[in-house]
Amino acid sequence: MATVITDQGRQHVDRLARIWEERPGILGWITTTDHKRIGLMYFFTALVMFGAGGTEALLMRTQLIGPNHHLLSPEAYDEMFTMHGITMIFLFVIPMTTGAFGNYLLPLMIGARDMAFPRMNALSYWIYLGSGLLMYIALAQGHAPNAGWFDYVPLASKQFDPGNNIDYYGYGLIFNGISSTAASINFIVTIFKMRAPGMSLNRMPLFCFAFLAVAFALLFALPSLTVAALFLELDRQLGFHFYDVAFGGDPLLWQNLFWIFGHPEVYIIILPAFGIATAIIPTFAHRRMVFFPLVALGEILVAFLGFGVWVHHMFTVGFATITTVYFAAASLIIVIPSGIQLFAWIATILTGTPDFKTPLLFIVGFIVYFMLGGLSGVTLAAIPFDQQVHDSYYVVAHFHFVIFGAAVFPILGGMYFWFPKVTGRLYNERLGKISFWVTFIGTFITFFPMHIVGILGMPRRNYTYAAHLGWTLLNFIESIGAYILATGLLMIVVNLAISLFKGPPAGNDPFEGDTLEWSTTSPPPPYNYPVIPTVSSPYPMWDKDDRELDNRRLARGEGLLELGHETPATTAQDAIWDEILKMPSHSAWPPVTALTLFGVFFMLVMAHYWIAGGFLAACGLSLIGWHYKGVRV
Amino acid sequence: MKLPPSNTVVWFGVLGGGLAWIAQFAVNLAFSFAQCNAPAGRWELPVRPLEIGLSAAAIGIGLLSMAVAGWLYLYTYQFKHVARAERRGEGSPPPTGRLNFLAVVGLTVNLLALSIMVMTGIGAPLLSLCRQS
Amino acid sequence: MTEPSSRAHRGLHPPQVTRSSAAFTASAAGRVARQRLAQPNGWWGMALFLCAEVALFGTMISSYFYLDFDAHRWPPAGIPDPSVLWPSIGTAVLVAMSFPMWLAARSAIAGRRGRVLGLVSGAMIVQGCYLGLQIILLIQDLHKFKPQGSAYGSIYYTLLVAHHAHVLFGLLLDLTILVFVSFRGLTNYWLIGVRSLALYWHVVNVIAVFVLVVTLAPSL
Amino acid sequence: MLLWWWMLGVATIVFLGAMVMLVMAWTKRGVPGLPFLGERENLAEGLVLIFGIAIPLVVLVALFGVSDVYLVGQTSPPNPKTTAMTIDVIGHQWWWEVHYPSTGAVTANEIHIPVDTRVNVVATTADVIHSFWVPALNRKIDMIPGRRNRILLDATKTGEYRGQCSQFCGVQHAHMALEVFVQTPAAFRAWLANMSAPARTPTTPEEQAGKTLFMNSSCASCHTIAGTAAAGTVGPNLTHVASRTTLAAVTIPNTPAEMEAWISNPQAIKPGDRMPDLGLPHSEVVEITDYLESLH
Repeated sequence: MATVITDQGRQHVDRLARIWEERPGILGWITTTDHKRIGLMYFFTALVMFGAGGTEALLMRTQLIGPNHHLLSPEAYDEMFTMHGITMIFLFVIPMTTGAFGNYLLPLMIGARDMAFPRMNALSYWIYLGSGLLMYIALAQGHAPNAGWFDYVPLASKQFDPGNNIDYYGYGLIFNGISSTAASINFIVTIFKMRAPGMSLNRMPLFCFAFLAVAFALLFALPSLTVAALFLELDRQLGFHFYDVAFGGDPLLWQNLFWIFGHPEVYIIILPAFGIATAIIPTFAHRRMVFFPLVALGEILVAFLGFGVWVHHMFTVGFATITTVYFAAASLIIVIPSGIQLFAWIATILTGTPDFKTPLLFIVGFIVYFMLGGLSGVTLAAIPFDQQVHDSYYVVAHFHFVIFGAAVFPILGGMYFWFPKVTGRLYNERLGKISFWVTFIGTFITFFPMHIVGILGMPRRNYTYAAHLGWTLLNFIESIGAYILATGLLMIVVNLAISLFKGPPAGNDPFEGDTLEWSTTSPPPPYNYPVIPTVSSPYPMWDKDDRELDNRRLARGEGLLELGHETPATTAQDAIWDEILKMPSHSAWPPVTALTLFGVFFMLVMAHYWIAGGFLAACGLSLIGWHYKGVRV
Repeated sequence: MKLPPSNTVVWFGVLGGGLAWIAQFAVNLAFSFAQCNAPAGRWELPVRPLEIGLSAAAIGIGLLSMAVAGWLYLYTYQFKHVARAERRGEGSPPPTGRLNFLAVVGLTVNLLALSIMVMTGIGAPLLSLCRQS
Repeated sequence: MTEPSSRAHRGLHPPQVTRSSAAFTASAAGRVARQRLAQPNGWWGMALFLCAEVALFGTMISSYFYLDFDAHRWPPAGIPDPSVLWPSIGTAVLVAMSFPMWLAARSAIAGRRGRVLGLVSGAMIVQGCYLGLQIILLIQDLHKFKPQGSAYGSIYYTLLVAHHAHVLFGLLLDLTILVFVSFRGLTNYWLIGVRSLALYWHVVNVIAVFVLVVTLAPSL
Repeated sequence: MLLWWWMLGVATIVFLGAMVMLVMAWTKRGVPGLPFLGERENLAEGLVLIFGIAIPLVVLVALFGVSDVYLVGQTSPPNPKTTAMTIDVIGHQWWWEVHYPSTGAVTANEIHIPVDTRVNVVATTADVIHSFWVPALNRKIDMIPGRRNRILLDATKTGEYRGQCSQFCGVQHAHMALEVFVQTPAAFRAWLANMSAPARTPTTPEEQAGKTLFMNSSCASCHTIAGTAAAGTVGPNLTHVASRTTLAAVTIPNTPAEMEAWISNPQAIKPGDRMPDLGLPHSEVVEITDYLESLH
């Protein structure tokens, strides 16, 4: 829909452009509070982390390509699979989904001009960067965490792991948790309070429901991890005894605390993927999602039930049967909200007018792998079966189908889908399709044989295996698959990189998308929308009359808010326009605060408690400075 | 049935079942740990009755919440086209549209929460207490 | 029954919408606050942050009982049952401070800067005394048994210190609010600050009660 | 395992169903509405309700009833009353200590059990968390500090079954396997009798030299040989080491050559293992090997 802008409108647009102008140069990026710039910084950082985690994975697969290989020493291998897990979960998937996609798209989709707390948004990025650095400093020193991302005690206790590898893990995760908590608070308030007037809960895009669910899950799951890590560090550094049987502690306390966080975590990883899928499917099926309320509900409910299933990671520790049964029921029922969405997606594609462009292909791949992974997941909720294959490669296969097949595929699809919006250029469709098929096949070849190896009895986390066990061929196939997979991913990067410079211009709305972000220019201006958009359904871009109305309002200079960085705040449920907020812009305090916090945690790892205290004081001062200006921008 | 119900009631209809499940889950869990992890004899809780009573109470709350959601649905169903439009996600204007949306959500949440509560409520007492799995 | 038309209620710019961040005087900020239909963003942010804190303490408290359930004797042999009197009195006083905080929020909305300053500083003094008392008690406990001595000691001290840290943080918030409200005035920004502060203390006080009951559980 | 085939069956049906729908969508791309049925909103919603809620609910409740209530109720963990014998298995970094209570028999990294006998395995750990898993015989059970978990071994066919630690337990987690030998009752009784006896006294001069070396070197401080001064408890019990088929937790076969290699440089075979390089001259290694290989 080409927006015809009258001369008057043009004047208003120029005025807004002046008001919202970003600082030039690198300084502009460091001090920015623009959710789009922060989103991009998240994106590239997470992409680098993805590369690192992928490299670690390839090293491990190369080690396992045949029996008794010694490319990596046992110690190095342990650090590899630990860092692979930590990187992919905490430093890639969560920042990529909530950080990059969420930050960039959420305000656009709800028609806001920025997040609710722009400076805190910047802060959470810088803290995330800091935590990533902390972890990789450890790897560079050869002190990377080496007890698995699950980090079970007593293996992770001072007695069996005397180095400071695990301290990097403990403090790194607490540090990272601060970032995620801040981000999730920001998301929830943004979704509750910053929606464009008229976007009542039942008119909110499903993408936003997914991110709302993620934010809440993070908010309530992370404290458990924080406490677990805190106890661990107290045990390790100050000689407390939370996990030490000899002094009345219990190693299972760690397992409980960790999985209370750890299982919701799995859904935190997968839910944004649901959101991206529900954004892509209607666009390419050219029809509304089937059964909107149930899909929205499914997204929330998955996050909610996710808190009642953690012991299915612990079915083999010998709990009382009665304890395990409380979890088995939830572990089974949680399949249903996922099933609802699954069939809603399929039904939408089936009853719509599907146009299988690259993004939709990735979503189809996601559906296939999500079914495979989901179904093997159901089998794991059956206690007797779980006790057989637990901690075997069967589980590895299961959660890689779910996490890679089901969580990363939509991310890749989303990269293609929103590429035109972010860069203003179109990607190469043919290369896109090829890259999909390579990735799809690579994923299958890599992870499917793992089911069989697992049932044959190959445990996880072995740095090598003996030749006579009959695991050789399957492992060989898996490794080959891993290389194919890597090739596919590289093709995607290449495609996007080339298109960035050579791609034909995209225009505002190349795919006839359904949500608001397609109504503004590509790339969007710093103020996102010249006029605060009119919303009267979850598919505002398909309400042509509303968009026409917006153009007229622009010409009339109505609903512009051009007295500074202004954006409307609305009521939480029915989105009635309540007040006009003035947003802060480009502050240098978030990076400073993050830096001081980095100092705090790095010094804690090094066990220099007084210096850490000094940095904490500095952090407090920087927060004073932060508030010194208030929002008088 | 003319006026829209109060916010608290609405959200009880949406969340009631879920919260009841959390309560049943958490407290039962605590009992099973107290009874089975502790060295014998320290805690002599009448676990079985507590268990069954709790489940019953939780299921009761779930049913109540279900009923509220159902009532809410009927209330909004007066505007038939709203109900129809909402199912298709056409986003009819609030509050009616939103209420209907929440009603559908509440009905499903409570259905699932109830099924979990019933499954554990029946399943758990069938198993012998504190036997290592 | 009138059927709302599907285009009704777009929530377009109603006349009374205010530029709230332009309210730089107490009276103006108060007027904005009274006009609001919903809670302001700052209040929501604080509320959600406190959700995380409640989850944090919830986890610690459940860990306390988890360890308790594992133990033969709780507290283990050689450690006296916690004393009830002084902690209870202290907590009672602390919880009482919710009232001035509530009043402070009210008078902020009423746009009365002086009363806000008075109430907050009054509460702050009492809360400071509470913290002092708690630290004295903590030191006395440390003479009786050490956190390194047993899992009980570990969780007991961690729980208490975690809460004291929240009280300390609250005192710093009090101070910040006092300074900024007295020098910057009760602008919209700091009015929301006062309301968030009140909310913070309400929750910290509730947690205080739970922590008290848990730590005293062996003596009850 | 019947359960597994049922789940696999149902899963396949669900999966294929969904795939069929996707394929249909693919074949009809560019055409609006359902294939054959056209645009029928209610059908689409029915699809979601039936496949998304109704069917799963039934299947899952059934699965819960069968697997988590019925089966779990059936499979009660063993205890001395329901089993013929008890074996204590203790996990170490990175080997298995095996005790036959009420007989003096202690061995490592291999379990001998009589066929068609219910054996109660008590799984505990000396250091970190391990997990006892013999895939062909039974499910796994974790070995956790402060807990005594039990699991049943009841083999119906004689033979050799490989087991492995399945909970990551440190550097050499990969080389922490064990062998379960299921024997005829007679063979088992013979084996147990031999195991319960103290170590055989050396006869040839080399063996005697080896013994003295063993007792005077640091070997004896970590290993036990019943009937001698060696009473270390860090490493495996070597009273009848020659009767075992493998060394270093099923890492290498138990032959004189491998034994020499292992003693002279364990870190090369199992890097990070607790067994140190003693730096003994080759001659001494040979003599110690002669002695150990004589301990049948």
